Amino acid sequence: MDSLFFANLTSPPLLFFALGLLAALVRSDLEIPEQVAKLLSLYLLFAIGFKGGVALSSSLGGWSTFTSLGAAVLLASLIPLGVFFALRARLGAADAAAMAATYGSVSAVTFVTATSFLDAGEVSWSGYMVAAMALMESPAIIVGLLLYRIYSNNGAGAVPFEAKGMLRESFLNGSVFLILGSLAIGYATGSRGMAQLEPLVVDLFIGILCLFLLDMGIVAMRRMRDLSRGGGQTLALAFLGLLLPLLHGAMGMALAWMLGLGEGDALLLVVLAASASYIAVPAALRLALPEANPSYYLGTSLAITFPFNLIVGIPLYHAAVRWLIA
Amino acid sequence: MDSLFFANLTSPPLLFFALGLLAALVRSDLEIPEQVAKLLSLYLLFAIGFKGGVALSSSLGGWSTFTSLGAAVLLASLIPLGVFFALRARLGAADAAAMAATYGSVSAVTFVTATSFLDAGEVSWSGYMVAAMALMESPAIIVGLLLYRIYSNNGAGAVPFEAKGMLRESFLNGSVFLILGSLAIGYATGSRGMAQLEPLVVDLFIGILCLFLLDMGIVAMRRMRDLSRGGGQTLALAFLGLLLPLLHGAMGMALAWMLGLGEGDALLLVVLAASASYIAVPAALRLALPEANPSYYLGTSLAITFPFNLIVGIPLYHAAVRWLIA
Amino acid sequence: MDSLFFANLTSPPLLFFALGLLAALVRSDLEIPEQVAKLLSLYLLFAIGFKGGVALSSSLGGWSTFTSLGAAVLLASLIPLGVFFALRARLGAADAAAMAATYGSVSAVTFVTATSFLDAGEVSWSGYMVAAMALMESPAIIVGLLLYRIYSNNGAGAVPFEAKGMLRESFLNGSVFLILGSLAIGYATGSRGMAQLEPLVVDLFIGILCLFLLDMGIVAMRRMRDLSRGGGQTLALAFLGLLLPLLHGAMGMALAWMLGLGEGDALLLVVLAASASYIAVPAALRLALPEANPSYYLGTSLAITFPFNLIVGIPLYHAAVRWLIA
Amino acid sequence: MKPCKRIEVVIERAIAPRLADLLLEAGAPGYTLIDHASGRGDRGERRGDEPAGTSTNCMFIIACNEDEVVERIIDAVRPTLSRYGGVCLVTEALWLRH
Amino acid sequence: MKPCKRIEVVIERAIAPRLADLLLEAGAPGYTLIDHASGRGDRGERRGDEPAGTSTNCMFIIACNEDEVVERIIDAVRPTLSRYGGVCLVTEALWLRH
Amino acid sequence: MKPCKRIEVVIERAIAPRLADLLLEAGAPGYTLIDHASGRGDRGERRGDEPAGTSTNCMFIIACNEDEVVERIIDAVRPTLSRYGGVCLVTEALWLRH
Ligand SMILES: Nc1ncnc2c1ncn2[C@@H]1O[C@H](COP(=O)(O)O)[C@@H](O)[C@H]1O
Ligand SMILES: Nc1ncnc2c1ncn2[C@@H]1O[C@H](COP(=O)(O)O)[C@@H](O)[C@H]1O
Ligand SMILES: Nc1ncnc2c1ncn2[C@@H]1O[C@H](COP(=O)(O)O)[C@@H](O)[C@H]1O
Ligand code: NA
Ligand code: NA
Ligand code: NA
Repeated sequence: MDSLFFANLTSPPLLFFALGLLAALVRSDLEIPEQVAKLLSLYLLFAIGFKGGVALSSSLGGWSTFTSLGAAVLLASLIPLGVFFALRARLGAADAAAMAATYGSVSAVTFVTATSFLDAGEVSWSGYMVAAMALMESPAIIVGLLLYRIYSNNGAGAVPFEAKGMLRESFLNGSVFLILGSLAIGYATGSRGMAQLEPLVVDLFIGILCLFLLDMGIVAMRRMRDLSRGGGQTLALAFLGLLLPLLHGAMGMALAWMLGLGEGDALLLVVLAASASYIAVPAALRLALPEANPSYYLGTSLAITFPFNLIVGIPLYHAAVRWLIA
Repeated sequence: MDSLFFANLTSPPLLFFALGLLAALVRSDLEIPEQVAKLLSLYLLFAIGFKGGVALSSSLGGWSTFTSLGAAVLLASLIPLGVFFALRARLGAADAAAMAATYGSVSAVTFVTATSFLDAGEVSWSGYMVAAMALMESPAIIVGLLLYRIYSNNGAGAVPFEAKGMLRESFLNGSVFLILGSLAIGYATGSRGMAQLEPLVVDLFIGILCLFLLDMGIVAMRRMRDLSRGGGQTLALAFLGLLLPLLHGAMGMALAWMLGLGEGDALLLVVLAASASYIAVPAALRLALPEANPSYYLGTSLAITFPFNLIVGIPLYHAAVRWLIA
Repeated sequence: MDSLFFANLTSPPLLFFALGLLAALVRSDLEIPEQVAKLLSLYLLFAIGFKGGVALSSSLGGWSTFTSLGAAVLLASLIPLGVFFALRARLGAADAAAMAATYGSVSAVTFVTATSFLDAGEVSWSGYMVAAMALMESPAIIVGLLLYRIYSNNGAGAVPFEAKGMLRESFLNGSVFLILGSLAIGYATGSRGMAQLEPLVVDLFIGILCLFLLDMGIVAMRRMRDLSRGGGQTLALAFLGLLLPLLHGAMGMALAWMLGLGEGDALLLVVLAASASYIAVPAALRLALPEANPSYYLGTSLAITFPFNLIVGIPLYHAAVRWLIA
Repeated sequence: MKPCKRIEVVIERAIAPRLADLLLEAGAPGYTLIDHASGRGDRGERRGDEPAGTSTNCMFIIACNEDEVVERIIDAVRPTLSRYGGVCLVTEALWLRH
Repeated sequence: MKPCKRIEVVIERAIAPRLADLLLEAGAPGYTLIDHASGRGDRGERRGDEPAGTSTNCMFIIACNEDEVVERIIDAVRPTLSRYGGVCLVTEALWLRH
Repeated sequence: MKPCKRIEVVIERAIAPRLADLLLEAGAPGYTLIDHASGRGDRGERRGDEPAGTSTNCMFIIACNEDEVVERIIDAVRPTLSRYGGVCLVTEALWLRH
């Protein structure tokens, strides 16, 4: 691990995340109101989508774009299969399917933090990776719900198959829709649009990411507390929350190596594989799979995997990518 | 129609408005929380008012300022008379008065979108048009309420004449107050003030307009759905919502031509005439004229006239202004 | 008083504060929603803390830093003693202790307005004054609560001594925690961090301060109205709210003179001494000293002292500092 | 615990300041105001989604243990509801005295 | 004033649009929705603190004076609560007619 | 449907975490918290308009069907209200079991 590891540990976004963790740990009453948190999260999706679209508009079309996007969708469809069959025996079909959907999908904020990590280290990355992220949000939800439908013991009759609802929850989910829409608008307006929006979507980006991560630190630590009161199963969940990102990161790494991706894009693919959704997927699952226990899938993803990826994962994966490529 | 028409259709603000329309059309759960929408709208009023005041401070005083402001107030007082007498027989005094107030007043966001349309086309416009907009917000409310008082059949006793309340609703309405106040402060602090606030009120303006229009797209499409469930009267209202802006735009055009306004100012006067209020006036009418049905005046203004002006109206009026002036 | 007095009166932040006062005076329905106000206030604490930390990282270590911080803490511990013993006979132990805590602590927004006053006049000031402010937030709370515990007539048994709670309310209070945390992060990341956050924490600062002061103007005027309905005691409270800042300002001035502080730092120390908390301390007191009447300590601090310091105090103290130093 | 009436009024948010004044005039001992609600009633759906708050409701809750004051409150609320729409429910409750 | 039932349902906010549809189908004369609440119940604490709203509750209040419609509402609410969790309380109230 | 008490407490928002702890200690089966309210009572108007939330109220709703637990909740709420102000109402209700 090189100096970027320490640079990451002292980057403002990460330090504000740590400040949030600390605030909830010492039970400070520091609090970001829900609608403010929503505004910050809408901003991040809007900005990363738009920037990705603009980047795409100036670099689209090569074979590498195509293969990367394909690899991303493949990963997002395979990971849930593995997770489901590994966990079904212990957790039951509903919870296994929910974990599959959660870990097959991605965390936009982890991705965004990785891009700012790369920017800080002046490593270049491609705009189409944002499209890859957007494309990876939904497939795992569908795979997870289909697996549940097939393997739940209640028989087909008992589990109502709401295909329309399922597609709605997957693709029309607010976060997915905003990212895809902003991506399309960024693509359509290109550098002309960027000239108009740059002060908002580029200049303020890291600052607003800091404020958002401050909030997410508070929320993540509260979930850790809740989990830690959960008794026996907690340790197993925590272990899963550390194991799965490492496993999936390794899968992403292998794929990146096979595709010959550059340092930046490879890291981003690894981060996408390793990260788990705690915004779009849980929101969809509460509607489509209420049988699953949110403290399993949301708790693990938000309280364990998310902080792990931010603090340890990103620099670790980066070191591994460098070692593999060199 | 020249290339600006297509430039408008692919400008980020308009595309985000369309994204909002689409989100509500396909029933995505994308949502801007109310307080966030309020923040964005406060920002736009604050920024446009302040910028207008600064512009005014460096160019005030000419005859053209005076005549333009006079023309604006005249338009805002005459339009409601026409609307009222045209609609009274069909809608009754209360609803006709409400439509009169709504269409006599203006939409600050339509105005703001027109200024960014001009800026994109590098057409200059005068700061005092912001003052014109601010001055056009209130007169129609007063005219509408007076007309209702005179022509309602209940007799004078039945309709309590709350003059104090009426003036409060018209001039102390939050949006009107903020625009006038920011205008005054921009005027008082001039370029010195602008140097301090530029990063907020100028650099971020288009970006925040995009976010606000995304929200307004969602809201407008929901109102269209509600309207479309309304049965027979809907078609008539939709027709009105398209006809009135064209009529009033033509009146604005005639006046602009008589005053010899330049291309930019002429377009803005037309847009002010053609636009209808969906923030300040409905808020005032709910208090002062509860007898009127908001789904008529607010529905038509927000779901029909506002999108029409944004998407078709502005470039159309611009083409007409060019043709008239050339 | 020199031209800076008039420059202050026409600075955008002050004018927006006045606009807020006016809005509430004429009962406009202009309103900043609570969560938006919270966002603005979080932003100000985040930005001033971070900027202070960065400044500290490049100038720390001298004797003057040490003595200034010491002087700040001394002031924040002595002032509450004076206030308590002066008011105990008239107001009783609880209210006197609450006033002591309120006036011994500081108003971050008054401080921030003073820094922008200095910046506008191109007077330099030191980053460690932000640390001084952060350090002055809490001691007065502790002193006030201890005094109450000692001098309340109920006997020790009746007043539960929640030492843990007291420390929590003092140091883990959301605002104090955010300022101290941002200060530490600014200090840790220094100019590298500043390069990333500058567009948010520096460029937008004055603009967002304007919006926040607009809201505080509304809130302050509402409290003045409430106070003015309060009957006989009001005049005495208003008088206190004007007297205390002058007295404490003079104490700060004496200390600044003894320490030989420069013009900028001297003014800031005076402002810190003269200002009273209306965010952190009242929030802490509601929990720790519910026996005290908030309309005394919060009303006086928010409705009298805060506007007085902003409008008259800052330029007055500045004139006095200049006179003393010259 | 004292028996009392719990009066609950849902009304447009813009009317809230007026209703608060009416309640005070009627002698209500206090009220609680929840200032953001949406809903549906005779006048269609009110989504509470506009920045101007034009389609936002709010809810007043008033505990009152004097029958005469309850009457006065009802008399003040009734014409307001007729003019602006809204709903008023009255429930029997016990008021914890402390 | 007409006697009626006051039905109050606390449920996850994500379910609100579905419940609103169910209420309309059941013939509810209207409802009021308070769309931000937190809480605690059988499924642990719901803090209402996530930007996605995954742990946020909401509260419906329905006044209904037709017993048959009340039955239908209850029948619509029951399976929703079984599937998604939540709480439903029914109180006797008087509805002010205006 | 099971008879129960519906307990409703309006209190300053800053006190909410403490009251939540007290409710759990008293054995409440759950609660719902609406965390932004304004109001007026013995201690004057609380406008809920300050960024620090110093003048903001909140409202707890607790459904409880065990009389003994109801007693304990009341006993926990009473001194809190005496110290910090606020209001507590108790209503008879039916709890829909699902
Ligand atoms: N039956 C009802 N139960 C609960 N709330 C209602 C009911 N009817 C109307 N409301 C509320 O009162 C508001 C105004 O009602 P209305 O004047 O009937 O349109 C609606 O938007 C709802 O929030
Ligand atoms: N006894 C109760 N009293 C009031 N609200 C409750 C109660 N139990 C549950 N709730 C509310 O209903 C939500 C879902 O409850 P549950 O499905 O039991 O976890 C909780 O988050 C609370 O907001
Ligand atoms: N009679 C009442 N009805 C409803 N809410 C009340 C009543 N009295 C007080 N409240 C609420 O309780 C809060 C504190 O009351 P108090 O401690 O009496 O000032 C007030 O701000 C109101 O929100
Ligand atoms: Na993943
Ligand atoms: Na118009
Ligand atoms: Na002080």
